[in-house]
Amino acid sequence: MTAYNFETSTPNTWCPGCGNFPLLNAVKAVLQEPGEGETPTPPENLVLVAGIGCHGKIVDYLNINSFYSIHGRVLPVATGIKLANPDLEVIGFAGDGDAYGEGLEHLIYAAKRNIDITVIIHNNRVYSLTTGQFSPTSPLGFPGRSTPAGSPEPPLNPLELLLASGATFLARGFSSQPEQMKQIIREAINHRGFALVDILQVCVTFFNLHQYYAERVYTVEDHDPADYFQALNKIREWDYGASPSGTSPGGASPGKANPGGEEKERIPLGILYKKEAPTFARRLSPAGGGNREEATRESRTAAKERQALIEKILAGSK
Amino acid sequence: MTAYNFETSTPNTWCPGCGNFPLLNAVKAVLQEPGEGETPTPPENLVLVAGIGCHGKIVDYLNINSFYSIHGRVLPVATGIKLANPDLEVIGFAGDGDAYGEGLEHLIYAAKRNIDITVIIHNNRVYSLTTGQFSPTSPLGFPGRSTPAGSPEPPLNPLELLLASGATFLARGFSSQPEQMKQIIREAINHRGFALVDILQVCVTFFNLHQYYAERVYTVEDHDPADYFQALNKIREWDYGASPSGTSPGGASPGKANPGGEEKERIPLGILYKKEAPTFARRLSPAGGGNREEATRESRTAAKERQALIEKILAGSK
Amino acid sequence: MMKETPAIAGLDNLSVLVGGKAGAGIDRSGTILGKLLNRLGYRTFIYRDYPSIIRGGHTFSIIRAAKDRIVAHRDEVDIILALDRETFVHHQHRLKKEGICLCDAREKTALPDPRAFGIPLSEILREEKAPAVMTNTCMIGAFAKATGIDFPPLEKILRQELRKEPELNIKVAKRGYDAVNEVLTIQPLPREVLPLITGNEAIALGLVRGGLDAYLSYPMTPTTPILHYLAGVSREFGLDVLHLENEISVILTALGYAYAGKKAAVGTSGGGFCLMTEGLSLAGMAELPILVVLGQRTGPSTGLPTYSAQSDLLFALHAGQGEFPRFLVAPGDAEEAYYWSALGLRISWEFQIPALILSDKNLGESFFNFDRKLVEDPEAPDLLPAGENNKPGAGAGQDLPYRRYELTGTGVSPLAFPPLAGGVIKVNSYEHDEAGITTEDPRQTTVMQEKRLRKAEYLARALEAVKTVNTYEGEDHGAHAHQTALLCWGSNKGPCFEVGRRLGLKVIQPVVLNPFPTRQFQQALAGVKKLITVENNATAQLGRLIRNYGFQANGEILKTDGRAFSIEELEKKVKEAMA
Amino acid sequence: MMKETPAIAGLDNLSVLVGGKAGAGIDRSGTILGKLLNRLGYRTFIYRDYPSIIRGGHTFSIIRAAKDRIVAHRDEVDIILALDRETFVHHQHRLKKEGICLCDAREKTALPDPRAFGIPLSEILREEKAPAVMTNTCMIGAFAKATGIDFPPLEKILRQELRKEPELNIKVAKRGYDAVNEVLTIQPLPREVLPLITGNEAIALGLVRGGLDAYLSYPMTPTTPILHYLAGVSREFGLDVLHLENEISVILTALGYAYAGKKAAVGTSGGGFCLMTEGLSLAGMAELPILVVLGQRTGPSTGLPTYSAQSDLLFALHAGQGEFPRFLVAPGDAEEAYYWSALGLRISWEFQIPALILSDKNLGESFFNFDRKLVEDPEAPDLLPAGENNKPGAGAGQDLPYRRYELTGTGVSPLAFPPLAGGVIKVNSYEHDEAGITTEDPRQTTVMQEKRLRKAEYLARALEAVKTVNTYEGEDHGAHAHQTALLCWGSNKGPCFEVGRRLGLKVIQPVVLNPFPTRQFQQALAGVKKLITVENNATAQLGRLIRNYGFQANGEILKTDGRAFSIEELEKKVKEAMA
Ligand SMILES: Cc1ncc(C[n+]2csc(CCOP(=O)(O)OP(=O)(O)O)c2C)c(N)n1
Ligand SMILES: Cc1ncc(C[n+]2csc(CCOP(=O)(O)OP(=O)(O)O)c2C)c(N)n1
Ligand code: SF4
Ligand code: SF4
Ligand SMILES: [Mg+2]
Ligand SMILES: [Mg+2]
Repeated sequence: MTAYNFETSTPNTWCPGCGNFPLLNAVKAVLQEPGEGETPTPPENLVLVAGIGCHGKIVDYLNINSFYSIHGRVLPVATGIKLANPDLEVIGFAGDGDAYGEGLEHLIYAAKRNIDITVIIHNNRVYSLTTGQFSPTSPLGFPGRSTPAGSPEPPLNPLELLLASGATFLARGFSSQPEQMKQIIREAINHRGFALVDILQVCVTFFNLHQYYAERVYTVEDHDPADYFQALNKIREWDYGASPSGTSPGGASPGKANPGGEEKERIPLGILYKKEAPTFARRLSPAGGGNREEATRESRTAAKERQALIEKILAGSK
Repeated sequence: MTAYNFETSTPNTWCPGCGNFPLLNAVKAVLQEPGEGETPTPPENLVLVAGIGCHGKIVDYLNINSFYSIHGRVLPVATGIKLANPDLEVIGFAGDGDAYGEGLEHLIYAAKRNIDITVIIHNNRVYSLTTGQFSPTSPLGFPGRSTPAGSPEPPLNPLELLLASGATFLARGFSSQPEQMKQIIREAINHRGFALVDILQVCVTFFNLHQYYAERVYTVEDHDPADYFQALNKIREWDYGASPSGTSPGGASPGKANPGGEEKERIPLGILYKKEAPTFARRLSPAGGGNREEATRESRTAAKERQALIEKILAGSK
Repeated sequence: MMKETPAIAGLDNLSVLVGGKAGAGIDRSGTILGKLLNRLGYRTFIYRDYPSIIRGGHTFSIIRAAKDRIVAHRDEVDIILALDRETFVHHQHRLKKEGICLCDAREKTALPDPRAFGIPLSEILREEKAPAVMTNTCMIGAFAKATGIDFPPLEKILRQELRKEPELNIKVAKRGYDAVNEVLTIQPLPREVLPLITGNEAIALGLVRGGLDAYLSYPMTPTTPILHYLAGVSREFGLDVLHLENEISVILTALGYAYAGKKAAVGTSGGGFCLMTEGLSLAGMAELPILVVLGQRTGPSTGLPTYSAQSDLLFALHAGQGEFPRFLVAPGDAEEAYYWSALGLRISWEFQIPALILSDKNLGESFFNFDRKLVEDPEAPDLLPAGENNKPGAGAGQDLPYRRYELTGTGVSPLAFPPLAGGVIKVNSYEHDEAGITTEDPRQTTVMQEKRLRKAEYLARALEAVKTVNTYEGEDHGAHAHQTALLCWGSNKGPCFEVGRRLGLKVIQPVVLNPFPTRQFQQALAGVKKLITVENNATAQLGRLIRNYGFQANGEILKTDGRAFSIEELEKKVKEAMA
Repeated sequence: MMKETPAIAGLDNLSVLVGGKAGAGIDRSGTILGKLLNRLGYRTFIYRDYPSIIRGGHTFSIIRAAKDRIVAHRDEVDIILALDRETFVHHQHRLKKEGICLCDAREKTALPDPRAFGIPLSEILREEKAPAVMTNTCMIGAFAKATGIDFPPLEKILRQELRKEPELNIKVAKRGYDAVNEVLTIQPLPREVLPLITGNEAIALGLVRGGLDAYLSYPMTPTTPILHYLAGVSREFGLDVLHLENEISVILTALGYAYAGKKAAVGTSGGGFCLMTEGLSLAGMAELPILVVLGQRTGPSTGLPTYSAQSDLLFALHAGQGEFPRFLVAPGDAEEAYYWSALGLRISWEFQIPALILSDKNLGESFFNFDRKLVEDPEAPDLLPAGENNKPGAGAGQDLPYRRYELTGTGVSPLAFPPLAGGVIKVNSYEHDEAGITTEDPRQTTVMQEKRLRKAEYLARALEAVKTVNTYEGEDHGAHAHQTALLCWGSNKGPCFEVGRRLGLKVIQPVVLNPFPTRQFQQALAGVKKLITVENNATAQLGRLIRNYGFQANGEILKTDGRAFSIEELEKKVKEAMA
């Protein structure tokens, strides 16, 4: 058997040095090489969903089923695909503007429902494709093109928000650490339930935080991701630059925002939270207390039976 | 001086016994009688904003400036009014479907930005005006008209979500405890920053939880609302019925959901979290690091100056 | 108790109004009364009028029964069942001179009208320790006796319709029954009894008939009942029925279903539809099938949430940025709602375009008789030319690498779903090449735009074989009566057809509104000199639409108060317009 | 280095194309080149073509300079400045026989065309240790010398435009300048130099001129530059400029501003506009002023995000459920963009209705000369009939209790803002009474609907006094040339006016599209036998719109590839259409 070819011939138009490249490679590697003792998902059972932004181009570069969606709506599309066919492995790629801004409500609901999908956020903390505005995770004071005097709002901590929303898998990676990205993404895909991976993806053009991250990230150890409070503490350890007087990159005046001498804050990477819980599909099923019969679903096309049932209903409506 | 008349002659069409009545009365009382040592806000400086649902009718019953908005959009409207004129006291009334469902993203952003408004959620945990579907805070398994086999998703804990979003004032009241509602609402209005009050408002027609709440609620004491972790613990003490095996009202079979003999869960009421932080308007101002000159704002109408400035810009664009 | 039998007008046309406070069970009473008359063999129609209020506020239903098929209500009523005083005060003017009004004995003194008859409703309830909501049941019992209907058939209906405390209900009904005298006799008609369903139920069943896999919605009047109905039958039909966080999620999730090969429909009204328009444009670009039920209500904005309108036609036609084909149909009664929902779903899937069912509150929430014999087979018409490689699923098992947007003669590409062994299925909201990869190339853009619009041409051709414009030519009531035609769409079909019959006018009802059935419309206009458009909007939207195709209405009858045209009202206005 | 001077066509019409990879500073170069020619007294226009890609991908600008006013680009160019090889390969066909192409000396061997001249750009950069992006500056220096422009004026522009490392830039430019010989001489024209601004800047300044208090947006091409621009000048003008979480929030927050008495505008494109439609309908019902800049781009859906279209006209006209008046205007150049943005804001506020500025990528992102003398005073026209109690603010200080929706002759109610001592201001998305309290009454509903629609009538009357339809009748090039007219709207004004002039055709450009200026349009049509509509869409949307008013186009020139019409292309198509 020849190996499946995951490449397309589409020319890649990301900027040289963009953190999306290692992210793409990590995804490709995970899909190509199953983890130890795992049987690989057949490539035709994979479906990728993307939003609109630099991140979204990833689906053009992968020879895999894909739904290149609209800005902010990766989550409902991915939810629909997964519910329609539970055999498909659905992976969403979204931007920080996309998932934490434009369509934030869907993200919270996907977590609340524990939809069995994986979402990878290309969190470059800026709107890149629209040429550099502040985003939901830009540090307070970030001087984007829509906020030349500095962004007037502190960032969201998306992991904290999603923890509060009921997400069952939360992890953080860094685009300059490919091995760890692979490991996290692999575990996220294997997780049964809603998995979100926040990748600190460096945008070299509009917000180059490579050095900043490199000096601060560390991988969590001796961490029990099943423990809510441990998870919460790890998640809150870094606030994405919410405090202007803190050590986050204030963009406008990084010197001021990160005064020399003060200790640098630390940014934990790895799987920060993980918990087992019934998925939405399971709760819909009789086993989960619902009335969604998988068997009936299979035989949905039995038009004749339907017709008979319709006639019965009509006969009863007299 | 004759007292301002807060009543309208509009006939009230809430169901007899609806928890919206005491809520309306509490709001009226707070607006009428300022707290000790406070000067009352002149009635013409009050603005109410409502969503669409049973809750929204409250604005028809109050002889106060109001913006009866559309479903799910109380927050952006209230934000716009407050930013346009900081002298106005803006109070939003929203439903659980409205604010935690349809337009959830705005709520999170109002908290993130710390917009200086008060939002009161008539959280009856059901869609009432549309005749009884499950809502974002209905307990898991709730048999609404759209989920006759029981809702397949656990509820959000809105206070937990808002704490994670950066809200600076979070409180919970109960529509059958008018005095406490008054006190909470008064403090919420006085709070400088974003204040959310989640009122457990009994809907006698579609989800009558009066008795259920009456047996479980208590007022927090010895609680330091400025302490994040204390607040979080109080907020997580009750999960709005997320755990099917817990003691929340499962609606479908409350007996099963609340098995006899087991200890009843407790529902804390009162001000659960409170913190001082710069408001969005302050951050926009020079004092907050922004460039929004209040002085210039006052003289906005100086059309001549503007005209001259435009000519200068044009002259510079050659 | 009751004095001697008043003369009631011909039983080929009986109207009963039942009214009371919102939340008092008026709606349910209407259904029970409707079924009662329906089972006697009368053709039945129920018009429902209720405010956006859960309790209190005035609500009423008008149940009309006749020998012939009817699909509209009359202003004038024969009987009023007044569950509160307001009902009589409000509707007194409707009551025929020789009509009767049944009310609670307590109220009788306040209603000094000889047509009002007091029944000891509250007394009976008190004696039976029955809750106030059972006043209805008691009243219905009285009605049955007064109109000479036997008790057993009523009992049967009550058992079916009232699940809570059936015994007490029946007892109370019987006491009402026994408390009055027969004042007229409604003779059973020995003929087939037809189902009595709402337009919303017809849409729901039509969708199921068309092969629906999933219905997704966020509640919004007037389509919420479709959500409730399908949620109730989801198990039997193996449907996914989901109530999601908002309408944006609803349409995007539905497009996810479509991508995975499952037929999804969504239902909403104006405000929710606004939020779906971005998804609609995505469906157009990505060529994903989707069916949208758009139930119109009085706008703009929140408007009158529980009242009707026909003011979203042009919005529905142009909603979403850019240009892409869409199918738009406005059924006029239950049979059309059923047929076109089923066929609409097929069209959406065979052409991979959005299909919109334009409903309104009057269509969705009124009860109609459903006559199976009037319904064609929605699977019968061939839509795509034979031999074209464009049937759903045709992509599977091909030799070539699968290309989601393969260029074909009809513009319709083979449709396949994941998992497709050996094939990759890419859909894209950006302009794209045949494989679904993003492009910004000017030539490619033009070609793809043409491909998508070509589907509209083939759809228009396919619809030539289907009846897309209904016409009615009744008996000619005068030399040139047929030279005048009423133009109508959607739920105005009923009143227009009846008024047309009464006045001997031609009636033209285009059911399909896009692609516009120009040829069939032209044919329908043969011999017409004066065309009067009848619409529930302020700007004659259909009148404006037909101008695009070279036609012109020369009269307008418009109504914007949210209420349906009654026969009398429309007749009067038509006469004025003809004068 | 350079061989002898090639003959370049008449300097009354010079076109320069500068191209390279996205992210290489092409856009900036275009601006500098444009300003350079502009300051010499030439009338200048810059067409910009770039992909939705941050780095890489081919980008180019065409700078056109002429003695007379021009508002369109030509295909044929005199000079190509090729920052990469692809630029020459792509655009070779455009280059005049006697034109020249400047490129890096390294590339020259790969471009075996006698018109290509190598300049040691990379060598200079290496020597000066300048970053790659300064290749542009070096090239511009070479261009200036080659065209006989003095260095000091270039230096001045470079200092203004290049804030980062100005000295190095100037050094590099000078080295480029010194590396070539003069091949032609662009003589300065001794006359007034006009500002050179983009359509987006014109819109932004027009809004400010109209009294804007706040601009709210979520970034979306092609209106993002308005957000950036106004954010940059917010302090000087005392504006609130907010980038919010999504477009729903944008329009609803703006309506909050309007309620509080602050003039707000929002900007977006198709997908974002979809999300605003529900808010638009709210504005219609609640009678809140709002101005929406809708920048069209190639759809449907995400489409070609950085290319143009005119395919949202009918969507903009009908967007939002229900019926309510709206003002819709499509400016065709910078002066119109400025004037109508200012007047549009006034109209929105005086009539308390939504106003839409229908822009497109070509209008918004091209650079135009801005001639103050062509702009009327946007405060001049009287809009509302004198003596009516309906001016903004008229509500304050009245005797009566204030009623937000007071019925008036024009339908326009007195507008007041909180705090209003002694008055209560209630706006409502439900149907409401004069005080703003919810109603479901049928009569009230009809009256209020009429009130709102009455405003459209008065607006139409007010606009009679303003020039809403532009016509151009050039010199007559033949006996019946003026019997043919080109119909156009928005950014097609430029190419149509120029082609009309060349061919002696009449050109008709309705600027206001709703309320449609029927009388002025009728006048414009006087003597026209053949009307050819020129549009950047597939279905001739303006052609369809005019049918509603009884007019008919009998020819269509449509283009859907996202690119602007060039003069040559349009001329060819017009000739075909006339044949
Ligand atoms: C409804 C809508 N609004 C706005 C846009 C324009 N838009 C395209 S990408 C983008 C932001 C991209 O930021 P992000 O999601 O962080 O992605 P990145 O480019 O940083 O990967 C925006 C605003 C759009 N396509 N659709
Ligand atoms: C966009 C939109 N979708 C749906 C509706 C219909 N609708 C009106 S009220 C409501 C839900 C009300 O629930 P909630 O917000 O909890 O308010 P309650 O009636 O319980 O006070 C819905 C879905 C609407 N008006 N607008
Ligand atoms: S702009 Fe930023 S995110 Fe986009 S491709 Fe370039 S480096 Fe990557
Ligand atoms: S339905 Fe419920 S929330 Fe609405 S008025 Fe009645 S009791 Fe109150
Ligand atoms: Mg980003
Ligand atoms: Mg509720």
